[in-house]
Amino acid sequence: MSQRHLLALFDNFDEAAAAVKELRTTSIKGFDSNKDMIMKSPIEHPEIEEVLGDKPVYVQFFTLGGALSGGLLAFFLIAGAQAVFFAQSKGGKPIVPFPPDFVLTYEMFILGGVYITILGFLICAGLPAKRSPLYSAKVSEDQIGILVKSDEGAINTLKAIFTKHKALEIQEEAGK
Amino acid sequence: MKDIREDIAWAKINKDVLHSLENPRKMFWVMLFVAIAMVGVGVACEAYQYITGMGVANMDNPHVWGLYIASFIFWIGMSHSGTLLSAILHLMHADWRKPIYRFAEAMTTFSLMTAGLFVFVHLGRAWQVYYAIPYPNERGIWPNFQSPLLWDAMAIFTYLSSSILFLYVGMIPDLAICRDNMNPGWRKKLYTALALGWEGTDRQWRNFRVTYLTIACFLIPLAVSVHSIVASDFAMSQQPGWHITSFPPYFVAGALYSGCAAIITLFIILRYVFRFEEYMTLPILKKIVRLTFAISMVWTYLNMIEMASVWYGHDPVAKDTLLERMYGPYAPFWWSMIFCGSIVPLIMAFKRFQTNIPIMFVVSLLLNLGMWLERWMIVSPTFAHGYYPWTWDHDQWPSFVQWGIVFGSFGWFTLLFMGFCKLFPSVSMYEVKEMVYHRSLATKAAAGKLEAAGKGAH
Amino acid sequence: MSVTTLLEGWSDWRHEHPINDQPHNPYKWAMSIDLDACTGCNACSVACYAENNLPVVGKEKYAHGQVMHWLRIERYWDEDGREFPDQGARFLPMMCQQCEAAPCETVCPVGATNHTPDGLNSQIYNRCIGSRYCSANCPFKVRYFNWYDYPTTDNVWPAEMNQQLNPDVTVRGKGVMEKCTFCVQRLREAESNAKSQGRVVRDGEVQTACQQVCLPGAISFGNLVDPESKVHKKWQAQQVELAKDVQAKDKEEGGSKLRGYRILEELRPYPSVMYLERVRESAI
Amino acid sequence: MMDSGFDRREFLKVLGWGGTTAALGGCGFTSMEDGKETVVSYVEAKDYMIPSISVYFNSTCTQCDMGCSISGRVREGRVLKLEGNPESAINRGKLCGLGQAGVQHHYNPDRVREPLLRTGSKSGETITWEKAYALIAEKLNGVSGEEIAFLTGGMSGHLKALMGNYLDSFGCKNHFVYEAIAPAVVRAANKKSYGIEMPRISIHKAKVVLSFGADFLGSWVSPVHFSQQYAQFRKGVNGQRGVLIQVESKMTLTGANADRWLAVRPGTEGILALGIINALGTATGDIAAAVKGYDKARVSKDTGVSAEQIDKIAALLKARTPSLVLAGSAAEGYAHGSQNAAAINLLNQVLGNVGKTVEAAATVPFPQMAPASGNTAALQGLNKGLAEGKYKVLFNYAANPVFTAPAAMKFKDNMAKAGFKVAFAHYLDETALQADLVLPLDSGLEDWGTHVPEYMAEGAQINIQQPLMEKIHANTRGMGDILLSLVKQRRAEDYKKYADYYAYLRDAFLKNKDAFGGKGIDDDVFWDDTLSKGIVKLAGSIGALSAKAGAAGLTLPAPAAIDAQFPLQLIPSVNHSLRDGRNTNQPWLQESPDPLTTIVWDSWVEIHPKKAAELGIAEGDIVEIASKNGSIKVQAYLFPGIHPDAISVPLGRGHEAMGRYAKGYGVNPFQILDAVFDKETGELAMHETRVKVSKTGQKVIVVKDEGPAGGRQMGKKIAPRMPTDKVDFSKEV
Repeated sequence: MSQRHLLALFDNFDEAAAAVKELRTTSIKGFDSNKDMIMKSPIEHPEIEEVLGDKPVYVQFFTLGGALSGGLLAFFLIAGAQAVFFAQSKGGKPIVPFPPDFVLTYEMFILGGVYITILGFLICAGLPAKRSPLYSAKVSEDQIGILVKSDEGAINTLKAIFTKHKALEIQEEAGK
Repeated sequence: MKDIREDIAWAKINKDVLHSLENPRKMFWVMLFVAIAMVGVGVACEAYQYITGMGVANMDNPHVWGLYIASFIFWIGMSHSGTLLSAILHLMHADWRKPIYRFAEAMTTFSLMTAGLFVFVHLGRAWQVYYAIPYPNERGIWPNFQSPLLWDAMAIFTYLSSSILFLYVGMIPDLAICRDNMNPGWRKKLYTALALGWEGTDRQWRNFRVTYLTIACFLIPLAVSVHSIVASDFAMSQQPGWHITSFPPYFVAGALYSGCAAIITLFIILRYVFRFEEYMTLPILKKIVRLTFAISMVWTYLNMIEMASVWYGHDPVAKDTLLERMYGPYAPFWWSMIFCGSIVPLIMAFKRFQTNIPIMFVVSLLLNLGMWLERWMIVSPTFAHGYYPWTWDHDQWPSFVQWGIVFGSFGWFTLLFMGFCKLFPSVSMYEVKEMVYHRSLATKAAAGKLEAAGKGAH
Repeated sequence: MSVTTLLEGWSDWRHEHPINDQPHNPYKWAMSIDLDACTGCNACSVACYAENNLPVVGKEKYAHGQVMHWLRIERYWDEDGREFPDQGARFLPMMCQQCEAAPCETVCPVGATNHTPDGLNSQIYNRCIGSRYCSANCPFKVRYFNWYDYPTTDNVWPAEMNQQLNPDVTVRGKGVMEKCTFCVQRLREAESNAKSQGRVVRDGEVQTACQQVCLPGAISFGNLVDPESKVHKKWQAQQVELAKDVQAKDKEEGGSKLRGYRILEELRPYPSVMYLERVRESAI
Repeated sequence: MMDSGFDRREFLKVLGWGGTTAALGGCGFTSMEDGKETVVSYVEAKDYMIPSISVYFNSTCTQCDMGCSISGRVREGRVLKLEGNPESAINRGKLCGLGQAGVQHHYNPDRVREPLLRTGSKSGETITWEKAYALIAEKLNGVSGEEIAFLTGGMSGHLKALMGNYLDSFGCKNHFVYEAIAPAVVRAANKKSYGIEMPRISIHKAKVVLSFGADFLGSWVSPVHFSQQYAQFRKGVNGQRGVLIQVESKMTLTGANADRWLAVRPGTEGILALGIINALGTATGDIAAAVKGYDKARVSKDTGVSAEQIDKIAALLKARTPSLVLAGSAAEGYAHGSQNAAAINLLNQVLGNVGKTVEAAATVPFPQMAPASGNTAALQGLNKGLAEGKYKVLFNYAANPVFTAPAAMKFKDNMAKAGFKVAFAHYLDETALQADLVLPLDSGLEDWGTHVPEYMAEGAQINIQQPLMEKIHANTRGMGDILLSLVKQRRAEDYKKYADYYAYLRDAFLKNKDAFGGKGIDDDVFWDDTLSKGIVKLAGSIGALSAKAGAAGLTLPAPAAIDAQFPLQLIPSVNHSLRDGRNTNQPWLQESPDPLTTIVWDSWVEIHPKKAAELGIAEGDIVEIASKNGSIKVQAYLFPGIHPDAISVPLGRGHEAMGRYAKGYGVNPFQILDAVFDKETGELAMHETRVKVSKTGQKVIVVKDEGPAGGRQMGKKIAPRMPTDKVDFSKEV
């Protein structure tokens, strides 16, 4: 049974929140509020996202991995380079001196951390992303949009809920 | 003196900021031409020096470093303010940073790019610079990882790439806005590509928040390490006047100092050019000015610490070098550095001046002059008056080549910055929205209005 | 592989030089200069120009402090404000001190200057990128930078003059740092000759250009680890030890009656050049 | 005695251009002149020519007349560097900076390359040698011996002999041997006091050396030799370190190395000497009588040397014998120079040094080869003759009088009066520019010759000069070859058997093989051996030394009163490497700093800080120095080592010609000297010029090696110093 998308736009954030809450509480056949609902907003709303249920973030694990590998790589690369290739003997200093190598290790630690974090962000946030079927420039301006996907049957129920919560506009995916 | 309006329409925010991306006025092109001309001068001087040899810069044998290194430190230092505003203040949830951190970050990136140039300009054999890059090579020789210069290279590379990424990530939501509001054209294509299909979904925002915070956390120690490493170029050496433990903090303070001063300058310029009075409000200016004042006092203090430690250090040579700065051939510059760096900022202590735009503009320029002089006074006097009396030099005066290239570097920075302002929103729209939103919520709560009035209807 | 090699040779990679280090073997080139014999006649300096292809920079560049003399004669006066310097001047030949722990080495970003197994402070011209950090960190300021491309500069080596250039020594182009090498080209020749004959270089077998011309023979040069060498004997007699930053004799009550000292020893570069103090008659 | 640890094995490579090599000259063997990289085609390379292996040829340094033996390092047919030849008793393997720069004389880009006819066009037209010789013959045609004058620098060896023969062929007696700065007065005084002009002095045997302005470490007589004696003198015999006391008005290099340097009032050196004799109180007879008047009070008043200092010196001289007293240029440079020198020599005699540290020198048994040592009286003679227009033809070789003669003598104008002037020259120097015909000479490293040093160190020796490499310029000739051609013009018969000067030399040597210790050795072997040694050591005959010259006729004038108009005494100082300016165009010498002022590439005037303060002069001020006979403008340098009543300008710079490295650098103090002459010898009294100094208002930065710290050590232990009683030499090696 084919599915369709709906996008409702709200300029009143509290209403939007209320709408989301209702969608999550009322069970509608052919619509899973965990999978089928995406909220789009011009700014981040921690308080509204709560009602979407807790969705974990994994970026920090990338950060950890990146930083550690960066640091280790640095130390062994540098110490290795100093020891394995033409040894550059410096009077008064050992061939593999710790203080300088630690400085560089520290820098690479950060470098790795930052790079891999960005990578993690792109992966976790699914960027670069395909544009979703329904979108309104309003959500990048001052309105919250709620994008839902459901079976034909549930469409009207959803519409009802949106209109009840003073949706300014409801976009509908052209039927197939 | 009004602060940013809470009930300002978000659409207006978009409109105003996007307006700054529209086709520039004639003045812009004039400025741009001037900047390009300045770069031209620099390039010409560099070409001359590259072909003829470093001698034309009129450095001599004990006195092997000159304005290039000084300006290098200056630009590196300038870059620190961006991080200060975007990272440190972000962690502190100082929301007033939101309208101004974007161009501060841009400044960070571009001053780093300018500083990088001086590495090449300074080298006697710039065409061999890749010898200093650590990569497995057919020569079987690696750079000398013990050299503070190499730490520099590493630190600056890390800092530059990280702050570019930081700037970009922070800009993605705004790029999406640009994408949504641009009429078709190459710009729209550009923004579409850069926005990575951002739609402000909850998932995106959630990861975005964490990422942004993480990088901010990384950037702070990074920024500190960068300038303390630049300081160790000197502190790690053996020369009198350089071999001072207080150098790293001294350098960092100086860096933040000149950075903030530069922010004030650019703040005022942008405010005027793009008519951003709505967003770059006087209360914000006041806050930066106060911050700058505080830092200027820290710098002054560290300056005194340096003298004190040298004075009680019982190293006659170091003492000698210090006195030489105050009374030797460099005296005029040293004293004007003290004047610009420690006396001028006192003006900022007075409320009535803190928001007086013309005065603050002049002051900020003077501060930066002072900071540039500071770097010069760190580099040159030591050469003129080192350990070995026989080689003290009497007439090392930078030639037009050195001055020309320094001059050019300012043009280069302006060029990059102007380009940025016309291509990317120099005020972070989504964060200004957040700012007003949270403020409005706060006031509502304060007013005890329980009914969910939402935000001002329009 | 790098990691294994790293761990295997760990102790080698970690020892510091010259302290807690096995001494140079079989060579440690060092010098001893008797300032009481030195007359300041400058012959050594000219010989250095002849041997090492040093460019004559001319008046204008000299005025800018861009002279290239690897070996300079310094002239000091007494500083007690007498009307006449009636005990004469003090001359000091100053060249690269070939420090055992050279401040210049550690700071070079590309490792163009290193410590060699025979105890020299080597400068690799091809490797140098001209950051000039080494000169900045040299306490003696005996490093000289090629501010111009002297080989192609007018009247440095015009036609015919260029035929004098020593083929054993590189002619340096612009943008590289250079300095006294202890006439390394002569050392290497002697070392390899000796090696091919299965022996070590005999004392006096190799001379530096400055030593060779020094009229009063104030400069002696040789292998410090060879107990038979003149230099070794002189250092020993003067109780100057290579790897000390303060010599035991200097702690003696009223000072030792020995003349040997090293310049700026307290900075711990461990110079390889020992000077013998100038002496003046106390009876007159 | 010196450490000449030079690798012997190197000397197996030392060669002479053997008989075979003589052929090299013509056969187009060298492609040097057309600038090809390959100097020698290795297809037909000589066996000693191995690529990248240096060979050494022994020869003689011609940078000055001291006659140091050199050994030139030659690779791929190019001479690269000059070392000292250890076999020579004079320099024992050492070589001074001046000698080192010999290669820059050889390779100098400004050498004359073609014979130039300079009549008419100033630049001169290039002519062939045949034409040049023909021209000379033509000009000499019908000219009597009296009308020919030959001006040369110091000469010796076969060249001098050949020269003599040439002049004899005209019956010409006018050979003027001119040296601008030569110890001529001292020679004369020595002749009187010791019976010989140039005795052997042994600094290393003396415990005390009292030198009256003899710069024996810098430029006096044979500095390379004396420097080595000095080194031994400092080490001393059984740890008794020698003491050097230098008495002079301007600190010389030697003065800078003295244990005690005494700034004496200019010209009163003799008085001090007599004062010391008086203070010694050991003199007897007429000497005692002669010095009676010179009590400490008067002497210290006249000389400015304190009475107690005089006592100290006397005491030291008494306590430590033998000692050595030297009279140098500073003492001889006055109208009463001879008396000064005599008085000083007298001191030697009183101290009984004659025979101990002053000994008779060996002389070569061939009088015709003995050195003709130059002086300034000769120039005076020539100048008179020229002024009277006596000479139709003037030859000039190895002398540059237009540069070195005081303007007061008007030499340039007088020279113009000579009908035809021929200059044998390496460069177009001031004198060559005045000549009608300039004949280009081989460099000292391309030419053949023999030299007999004026100062004989040990035994007698003749130094061989041989080419170290092929000629650089095809059209230069050796002086010997030129003279030979000229002689042939007169006496074709006697000389036709000599193809060239080389042949002449070889023949001359082989003739006297026995005398040269080649008895019974095959000619070629002997010759090659001689050349490869570069030195011929002879038994020589030791002249007799007399030590009984009394104080008869020894009268010293009281110090001259200060002249109100020209209050200062001008001391033209002799720089150890530039000397009289014949080597100024060698860049190494221009750039090697003056040891005392560290100034390069320019002249300066040394003024005592006290005097400078009086005159309001600071370092770098351009001052005008005016004498009765002209003035020069030069930068001022405040110099503590000079008597406040004297100023000093170094000689050697201020060329108006002589090529890119000499022309236009500095000023030439010769020009403003007063033409005052020593009463007895007629030598130019170099120190007798009185001048006044005035500021011009211009200022420059003095180009010198010394930084603004000006030779202060700022409390660091850089060049410390110990008094002898604090040193224990016994522990030293």
